[in-house]
Amino acid sequence: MTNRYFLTRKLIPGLAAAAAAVTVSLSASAEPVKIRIQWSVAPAHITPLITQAPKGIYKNYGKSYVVEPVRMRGSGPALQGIAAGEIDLGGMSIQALVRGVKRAKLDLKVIAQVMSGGVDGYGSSEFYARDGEITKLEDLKGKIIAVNALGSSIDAAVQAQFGRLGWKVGRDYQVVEVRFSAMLPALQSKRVDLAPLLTPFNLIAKKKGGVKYMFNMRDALGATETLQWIGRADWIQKNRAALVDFMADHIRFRTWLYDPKSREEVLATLSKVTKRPAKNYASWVFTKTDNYREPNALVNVARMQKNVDDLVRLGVLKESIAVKNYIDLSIAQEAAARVNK
Amino acid sequence: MTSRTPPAETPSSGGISIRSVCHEYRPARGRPVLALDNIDLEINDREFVAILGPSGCGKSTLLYLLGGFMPLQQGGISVGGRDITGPGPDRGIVFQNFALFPWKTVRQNILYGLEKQRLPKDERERTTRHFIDMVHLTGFEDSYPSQLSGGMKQRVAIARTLAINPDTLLMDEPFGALDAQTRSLMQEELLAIWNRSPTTVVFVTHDVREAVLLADRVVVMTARPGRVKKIIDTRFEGGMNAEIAKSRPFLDRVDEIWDLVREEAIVAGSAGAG
Amino acid sequence: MARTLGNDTPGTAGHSARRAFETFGPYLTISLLLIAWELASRLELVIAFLLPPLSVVIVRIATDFASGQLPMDIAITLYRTLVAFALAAIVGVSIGILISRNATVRWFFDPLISIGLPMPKIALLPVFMLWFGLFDLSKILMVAFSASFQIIIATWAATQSIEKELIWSAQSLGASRREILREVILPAAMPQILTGLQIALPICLIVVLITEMIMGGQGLGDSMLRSARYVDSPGVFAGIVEIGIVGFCVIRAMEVIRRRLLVWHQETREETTV
Amino acid sequence: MRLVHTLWRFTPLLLLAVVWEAVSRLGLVSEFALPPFSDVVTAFSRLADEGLWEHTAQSLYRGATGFACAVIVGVLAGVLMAWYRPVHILVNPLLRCLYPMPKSALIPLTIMWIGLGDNSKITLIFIGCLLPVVLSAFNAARGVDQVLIWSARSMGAREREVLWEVVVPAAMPEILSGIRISLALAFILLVSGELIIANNGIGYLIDILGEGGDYAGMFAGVVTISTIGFFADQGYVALTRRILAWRE
Repeated sequence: MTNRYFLTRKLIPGLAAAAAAVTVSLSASAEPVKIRIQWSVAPAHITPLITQAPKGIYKNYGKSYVVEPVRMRGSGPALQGIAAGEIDLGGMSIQALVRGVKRAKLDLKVIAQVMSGGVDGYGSSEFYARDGEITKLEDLKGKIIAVNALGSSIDAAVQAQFGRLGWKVGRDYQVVEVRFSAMLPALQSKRVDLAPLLTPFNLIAKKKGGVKYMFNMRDALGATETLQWIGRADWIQKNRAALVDFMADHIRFRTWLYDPKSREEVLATLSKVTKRPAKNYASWVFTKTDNYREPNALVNVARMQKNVDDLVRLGVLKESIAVKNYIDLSIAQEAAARVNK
Repeated sequence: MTSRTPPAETPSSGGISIRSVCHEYRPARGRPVLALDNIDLEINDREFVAILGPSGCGKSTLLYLLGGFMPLQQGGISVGGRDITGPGPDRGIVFQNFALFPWKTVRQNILYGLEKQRLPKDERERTTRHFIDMVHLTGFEDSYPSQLSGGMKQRVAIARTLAINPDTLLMDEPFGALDAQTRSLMQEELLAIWNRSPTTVVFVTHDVREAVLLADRVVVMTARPGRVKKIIDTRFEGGMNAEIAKSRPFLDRVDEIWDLVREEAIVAGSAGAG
Repeated sequence: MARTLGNDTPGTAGHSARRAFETFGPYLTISLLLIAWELASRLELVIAFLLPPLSVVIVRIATDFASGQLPMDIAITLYRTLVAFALAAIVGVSIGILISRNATVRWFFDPLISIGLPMPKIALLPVFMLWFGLFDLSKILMVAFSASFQIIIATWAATQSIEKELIWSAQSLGASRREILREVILPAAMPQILTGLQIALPICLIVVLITEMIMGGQGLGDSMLRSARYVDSPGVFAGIVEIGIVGFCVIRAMEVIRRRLLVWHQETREETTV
Repeated sequence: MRLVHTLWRFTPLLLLAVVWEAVSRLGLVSEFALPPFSDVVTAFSRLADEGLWEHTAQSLYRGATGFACAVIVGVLAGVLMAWYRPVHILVNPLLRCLYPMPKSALIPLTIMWIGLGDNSKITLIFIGCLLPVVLSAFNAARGVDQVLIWSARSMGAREREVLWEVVVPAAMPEILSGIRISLALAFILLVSGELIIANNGIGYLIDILGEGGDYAGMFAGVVTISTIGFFADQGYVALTRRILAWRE
């Protein structure tokens, strides 16, 4: 009877207990507002660093709000998460904002800047080709171009740059999706002919040689508002007070990130979050080589509107919006006033 | 339910009445095959009847119908005066391929039917022990069927069926897979058991000598579709014993039935070849 | 087989209702689901972005079909699936049989298979991409690699469970090693091998779709990826429906093939599932 | 002697590691795509101090829960489908549509109904593991020798008793091999489920390491989960052998 005994006395109760565990739902929210923020890649997104910040920076953390970083790849799931009320803020691009408003018919508001590309004096995503075979842009005719995601800012930059030569995607060149970390090997093994190399991959590539710098995001699109925190207008309105507290703390956090005195601690925190050695970041992260992060997390409305117009002109976006209707700077402004007073 | 304490006398269960039974197999594709054609058969209470016939004549089908495993398509079957509606422990069956539960030990196999009778635990244990002893499997109680020889498995199957003390015993070539020696021992054993507590037995076989040896009457069936060709009385004066089995009348009876079966086997063979 | 246990007597009052249920039952569940879907979005129980109305999705599918985009995507996805499946089947069955017949091969593959089976093989996609490019070849090889483990295990288990007597009897009839393989081992192992293949085929389809979703390059997965990227939720849900339909057809086809190959097996009398 | 035997058994894995190391060191493939095995070992020892086990435990919890539910529901569903035709008629079309669906394609639906927490990942693992169990339980229950069922019934077993005392044990060998497939799938699914949405777990770790270009770390994660899967599989096979002791 061993088998029967095993089934009835051990296996079934064990499984039943496990099954019961699934049904136990997450406990209801506590007093402070829980702000669930979506992110995808660190340190472009600084969201996962928030919960690792030293004590004293997020002063109101646990009092009026708590933050839960949620990692979701891609703006599609992020928008779904926002629509379903499963996340509160998405770290998303302008394209995602426009599509979220126009296609998903969500009432969205941008409340803070996360990262801007191609800003004067700061770093910008760079595109590389294999050295020797391709010397100028025209050599890329009929070639394969790698982007991180179709419809992304990188994709838009490629379309903008080749658009100047009168080229069309599909007809004059092909675009394929390759994840950022695989860009360099894909380029080296001749699987693609042009690829964007984010820091630190561009630094590695320069050191090893074999690749040739072609252009950067700034050449293609000028300065762009690359990532911002976007949430549902009603949710933002309802939790405005908590958000102001959070933003005030977050502005302090940004100062800490860029403060030379806390450099070691910042690198250690980043290393802990990304599980990568700090030396990988030391030379560039949160410096002028890196993308630009507005100290007060304020969005540049004019720059964003120009981005949208450019993307519509390029055909990357089908619809346009007047971005000022979808931006709420008051939270960041109020927070900045409180911190800087 | 009657008492299950062996070896108790079984009260009369009444005989079996098979009236105009037809049975057709309907495969998913292809033409339906008539297996049994208008079978009429009366079997008396505590009578031992053997059914003989060429392979494919529907002997097993008839037995399965008696067991209530397959729905009756046409005609009627009653056991002890009641129409059968499905399988039940009043009719014990021994299958050709033993049908032991391979995941149960010898003891557990025999116990299973007794558990289904909702007997008290100590009675179940006692009965099981008794039947294990009876079929000479003492020492193999905790073996799994896969560890037993064909003859041993067959004995377990018989013990399992006898243990639930059915009013009627249905046996589908139960000794078919045994070697001659074991077979002859089992035949003797079965006769002994039956003599001690006679029950109605329907015994399907293709061994003429076995049929004549064991049965009160032998039913010879035709080749497909199966009909009753002839019913032959095979009772001998003074009951069956080793002496009679060597006697002239016995051998003549066997020869007589052999001729009947052979005729049908030839029909079946030519139909098969055609 | 279990059905025979029910009172499946033809001609009774419940019979026609049963027939109707047999015919229309399979569509009942799906239809109810689809109606619930349409209602949920029409009654705005969920916002259209999260669940666009079924009718919108159907219109979308029809448009894609008319434009030739959908047939093209299906053809590409199926082409990759079937080529990869054929590759996995050939490699998997061969290795599975070699393992069961040769101790050295078994020694070599046993731990590799054990560790490869639960490995998240999709993590190796970058390696496949760099070795075999971004297009069909890398996808097909990735898929074949992912699916072959299941087939090896199924084949190995199948050949192991063949009764020795079957092989011995073929040997005694003078069959050569190769003949035994082709005429005894393969047919006897076929039901279980086919079960392995039945499991592997949907895995192939799934992995094809996943590689398309990750690497793009046309096909149903790629079109779902594009829809997701451009926040086109009718497109995403059209993709889910299309995959469901294509998958259903692929599985059905596999069942038909299974039945054709296993006409001799008892299970062919019954319908198979998934 | 036993040790030698075990070592000999695992020698092919050692060979694999050597080939891996060689392929990478000789530059047959970019070290980004396939870092040398020795680097992976180094990365493993580093990650072991940096929360590898916490992430793994989190994933295993999800995997185990989803898998356990799949086994219970799958065996039940498969056997009932084989036994009661209406169940088969109603459930089968659903399974046929779900089976070949990449479970990640269902994420838009799970976000809506189940949210983003552990339960969404458990659900995807559950669905993914469910189908092989159902398939094997169904096929096995259907293939149970009719004579066994008859003999139980002739001994007075009721329909439900026949189901649990005859059909299920008789189908057990095939059901157990279906469960083995699901066990392996659970390890694959717990990783792939976490690649898209997760805050922790081995799949999350593999993904952020890969995204950061730490391929050695990523492979360390893959090797870790594969190794755990390997031992789970070996353990399962040993357990199966015990449960099916009656076969030999």
